[in-house]
Amino acid sequence: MANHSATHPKHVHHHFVNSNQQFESAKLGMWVFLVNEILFFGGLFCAYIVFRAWYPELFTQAALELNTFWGAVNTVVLIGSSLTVAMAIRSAQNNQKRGLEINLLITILLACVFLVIKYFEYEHKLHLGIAPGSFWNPTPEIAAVLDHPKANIFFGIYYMMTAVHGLHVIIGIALMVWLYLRARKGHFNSEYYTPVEITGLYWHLVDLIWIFLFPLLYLIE
Amino acid sequence: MGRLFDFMLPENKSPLTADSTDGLFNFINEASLVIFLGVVLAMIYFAIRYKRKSEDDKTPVITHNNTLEITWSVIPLLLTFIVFGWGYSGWLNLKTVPDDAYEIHVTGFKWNWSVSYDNGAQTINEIHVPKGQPIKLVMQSRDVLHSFFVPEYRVKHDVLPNRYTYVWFQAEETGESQVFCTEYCGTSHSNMLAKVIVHEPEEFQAWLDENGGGPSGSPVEQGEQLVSLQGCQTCHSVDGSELIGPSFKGIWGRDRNLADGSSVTVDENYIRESILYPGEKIAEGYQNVMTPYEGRISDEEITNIIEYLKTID
Amino acid sequence: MSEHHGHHIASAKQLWGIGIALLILTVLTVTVAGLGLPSPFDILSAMAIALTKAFLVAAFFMGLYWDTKFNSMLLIGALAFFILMVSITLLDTLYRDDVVPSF
Amino acid sequence: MASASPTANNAATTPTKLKVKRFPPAQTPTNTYLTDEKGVWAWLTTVDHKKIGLMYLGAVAFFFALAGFLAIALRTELWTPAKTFIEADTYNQLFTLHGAMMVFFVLVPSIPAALGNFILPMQLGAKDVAFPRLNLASFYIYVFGAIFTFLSLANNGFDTGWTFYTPYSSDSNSAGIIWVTLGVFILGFSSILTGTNFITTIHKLRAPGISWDRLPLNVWALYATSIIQVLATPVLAITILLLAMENILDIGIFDPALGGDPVLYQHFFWFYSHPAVYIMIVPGFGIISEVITTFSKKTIFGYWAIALSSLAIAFIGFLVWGHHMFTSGQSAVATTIFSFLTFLVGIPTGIKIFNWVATLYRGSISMKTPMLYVFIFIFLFSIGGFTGIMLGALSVDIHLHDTYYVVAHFHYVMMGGTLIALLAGLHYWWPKMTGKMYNEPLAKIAAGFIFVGFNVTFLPQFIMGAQGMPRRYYNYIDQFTPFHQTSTIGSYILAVGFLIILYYLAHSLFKGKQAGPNPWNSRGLEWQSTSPPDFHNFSHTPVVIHGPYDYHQPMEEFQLGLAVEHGHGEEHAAADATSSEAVETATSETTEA
Repeated sequence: MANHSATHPKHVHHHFVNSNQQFESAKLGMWVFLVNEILFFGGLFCAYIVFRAWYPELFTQAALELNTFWGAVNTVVLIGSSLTVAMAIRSAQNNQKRGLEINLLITILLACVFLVIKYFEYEHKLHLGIAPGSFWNPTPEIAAVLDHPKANIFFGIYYMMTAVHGLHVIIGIALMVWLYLRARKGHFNSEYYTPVEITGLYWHLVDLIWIFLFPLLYLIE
Repeated sequence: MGRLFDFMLPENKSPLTADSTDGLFNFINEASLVIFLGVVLAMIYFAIRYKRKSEDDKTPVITHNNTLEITWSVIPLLLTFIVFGWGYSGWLNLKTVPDDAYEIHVTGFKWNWSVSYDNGAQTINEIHVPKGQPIKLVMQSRDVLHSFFVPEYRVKHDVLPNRYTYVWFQAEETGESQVFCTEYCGTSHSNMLAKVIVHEPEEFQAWLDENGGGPSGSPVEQGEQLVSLQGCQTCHSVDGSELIGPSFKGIWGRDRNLADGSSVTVDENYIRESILYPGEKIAEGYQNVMTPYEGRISDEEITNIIEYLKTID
Repeated sequence: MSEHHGHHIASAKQLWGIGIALLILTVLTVTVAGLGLPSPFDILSAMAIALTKAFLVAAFFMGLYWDTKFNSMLLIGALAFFILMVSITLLDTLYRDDVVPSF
Repeated sequence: MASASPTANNAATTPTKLKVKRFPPAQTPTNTYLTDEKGVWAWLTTVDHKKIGLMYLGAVAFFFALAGFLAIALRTELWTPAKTFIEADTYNQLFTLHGAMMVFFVLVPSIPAALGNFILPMQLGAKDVAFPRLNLASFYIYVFGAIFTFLSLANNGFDTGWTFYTPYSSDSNSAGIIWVTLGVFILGFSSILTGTNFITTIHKLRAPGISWDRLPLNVWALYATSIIQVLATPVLAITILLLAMENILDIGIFDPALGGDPVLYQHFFWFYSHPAVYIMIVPGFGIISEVITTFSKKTIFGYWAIALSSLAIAFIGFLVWGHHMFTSGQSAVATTIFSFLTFLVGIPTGIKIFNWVATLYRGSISMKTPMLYVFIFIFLFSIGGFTGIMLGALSVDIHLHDTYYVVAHFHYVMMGGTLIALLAGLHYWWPKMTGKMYNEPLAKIAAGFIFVGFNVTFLPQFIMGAQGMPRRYYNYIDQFTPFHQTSTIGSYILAVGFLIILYYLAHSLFKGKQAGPNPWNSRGLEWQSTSPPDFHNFSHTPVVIHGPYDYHQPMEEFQLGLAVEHGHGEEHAAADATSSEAVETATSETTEA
């Protein structure tokens, strides 16, 4: 009945037979979770597609209120953060503790930049009265350009999509900070870097979602 | 027709819309009964025939039988194709309104059916129709989803706030048929009932002519008719009994306590506001459930209703 | 499938290459959008570029290219069910006003 | 036949020789998961899948009792056509709560999270699920979801029906609706995490020799269920989130007054909620397959037909949601296609029933309580299935939609199906979970009460539904009185049945006879451990060389395990499913020896 013999490394939980089985299980589990994330955002994309098919002119009109430049900057920021996460995993695989820490820090920084830009975008829109739902109260100038009876719905969808995505970014930042703290304590090495790997997967998905959000929301002209 | 499962269905009063449904209903029941009895009897027979004799019983190794698998996949599949085709043709018939159908407008709102005819006649919770003629009901909701259901005609359709939906039927005998709301719509959902009243064609014409043009008479009389036609009495009694909203009896000129602790005198402006924007001043002890009448009622009509309310002591 | 400690380690060069490719594609999609292509092509080009970017991220950043096939199947399966959801919903929303179909 | 030293013939898949030996389970275990760690705190913080399963079972039983009590109150109110003892608003809240609790707190987690949690790792010969801590987290998420739902009761409650149709729900002034949507949102994550956990466990934690064609059908069923949970539940989550935003912020996607579309809400809702009925029923199919083979002492008839039909149901189940919307105003094209696809779900379901009945043929049938429930299941679920065909037929559904016919149909499927299967599984695995036997005669009497009570309750509902009685009615017209009263009497009989079960199960915990490791002489792997099982399920790493229903093979050959101790790094590759071939070779030599 002895369950932990000498060859059972410390990071391997008792119900796994070895490190590799644990790693593969964790990765598979994360992928299954990502399936669920895709369908979660899928609901929002579905609402987007249905309303866009109904009111194509509304989407063209409303997209003009979104700033393509800052949207593109944010895309670049997220792609950059994806790259640094991939580099972080690489560092862990190569036992480069310092590289892992630095890459995680840059990722956190880029994620924060993304949120700051998003904040200013929101701020600007709220200032113009382009607010979600019952706070919808566009200024006369905006109302003149955006004279579509269902403009509120476009921005309802816009706010839902970006806010839910933003929430994922915030969760991602929290996870990265946790990884960074563990990395500093030297928890990760080439034998064991499962948390870095699966958090990376999550982060790439957040990036993937934005890769689609950007053209769908900002690039309709 | 005297089929085995006819006892389950209500009387068929609109054969043009109901016959196909009833036929299919019986067919599915009969076919199901045969298969069901087969399965259950086989199961019981096996249980008795192959009862365990001892713990050491040996059983044969029968892993599968492709012929059997295919048989009991394909036969049900073919049966369901029949059912699909039959159901589809019946449903097509329900969707295809005959060209000569007489149109009546029906509006569902919490918790009444308001009916209006081409000559301006209006009724509440009563749909008068002539016998032997196809009738098309064009339906719409004023607030939430409702659903219009006449079991004896086998017709049903949801009633939506943002678009028109319709049903059609043709009653072949005079009399009354029950209408239900079948989409949950709040407190009095189960009281959102109406009747279809079928007349001889001449009788119907006479009724229509008599009621054309909407409310008439003195302001008080018109107000009374409006209160009735708008279904106000579903929630507001005129005899003082407690319903969903406060009673109309003896309210005029009295003080009323509001839910927010303040109080107000019941006068013209309060009544007007309560009709147009009922959520503004809620009477103490009641919920904010009334649908706003803004844009649905004219000033003159409000005035008439106020005149009528003054008379209820 | 799963050999011991056979995890693929991507080279830094590879990762930077993908990153730069993604950057270029982003610039490209903005440029193409600026061209103002006629109706179906604007959305098609934007989606084609987005899908390419998504493929690069999934295959190389997420390591599906080196990973077991099953994980790729999961991703494709998720997308398939999403497409299913959208297309069946559109069968309703796009055809509300149409006449009854007949065979 | 105590040990064997096979030689691997395929060096690529098997790095070393596998030594197996027989581990017959002890009659009376000395150290079990129940005695391993004690005290309330140890239970609440345990990551043991068995204890978590039992905690789920307790919670599910509690909510079932509560929602069942509400059902009795509702039936009592319907004794008379007008008010019997509660107000209309109360009635509306109660039926909503009954539906929401039964669906989200009872049926969805009942078999997978309670019985599945306990049994799945044992059937795989694993020590636990892949992510034990996540498993515990999902239990607490479930509890939090429930707490939120109850908080809604303190905030004016909610009366929308469990379907939360807009705009009724989004216009509702009651704060309760926001709490309950939050509750359901949270609950969804519990379901998703359980599904994620099970999929990973089934893929990665199978004992040596459990190839896909030796997977117990219960595991196949749970696998199909988990796939649906992962694919469908997130859509519920986003729908519920949008609904909450609609209610709080008026974002307008679903509310026609703001330009939105209420039918779109129904699409979103049923995209989850139709597959969700398969989340509820498919695990039941798994239990039926296990029980029917054990009590017929016979190989399952059509293993692959049953296994694959679960997956087929899971898949087709995603294509038919619109049959809840035939009268809603969805387009004619969609309606036609949905009706057609709906019938296709009926076929794999029918295949299962025929295969089960065929399994009985020339078996050695013992009518113990679990088997009795299987018979009841096949009887009731068939009725549920056939009435489902009725509701899939377009013209007939127009007449029957939203009437008591639908109510009766889904009670036949959900209660007559899922719940009866749960009872079958509970009685079947009770000796394994507790080590004790329950009172068999009393159990049969209770089953009789439940069978009779159930039919008396719900058969009249088919008739009054077809006659036109709409669902969710507080008042009804007089002609339906006899049906309603019969139904109410039936519900009391049903309640008595459940009280008897409660009594003898509680009694067995304290005074029950020791069950022994394998009271039913099953070949299932979970029965080759002690009752109750060891903390790690088995005292060894099980090695499987036969299918789970190979009753023609001697019992000894189902009790094999690795002869070496747990925990030797390289040798563990054997636990990967990939090396099963090697094990098979090994044991065929064993049997010849």
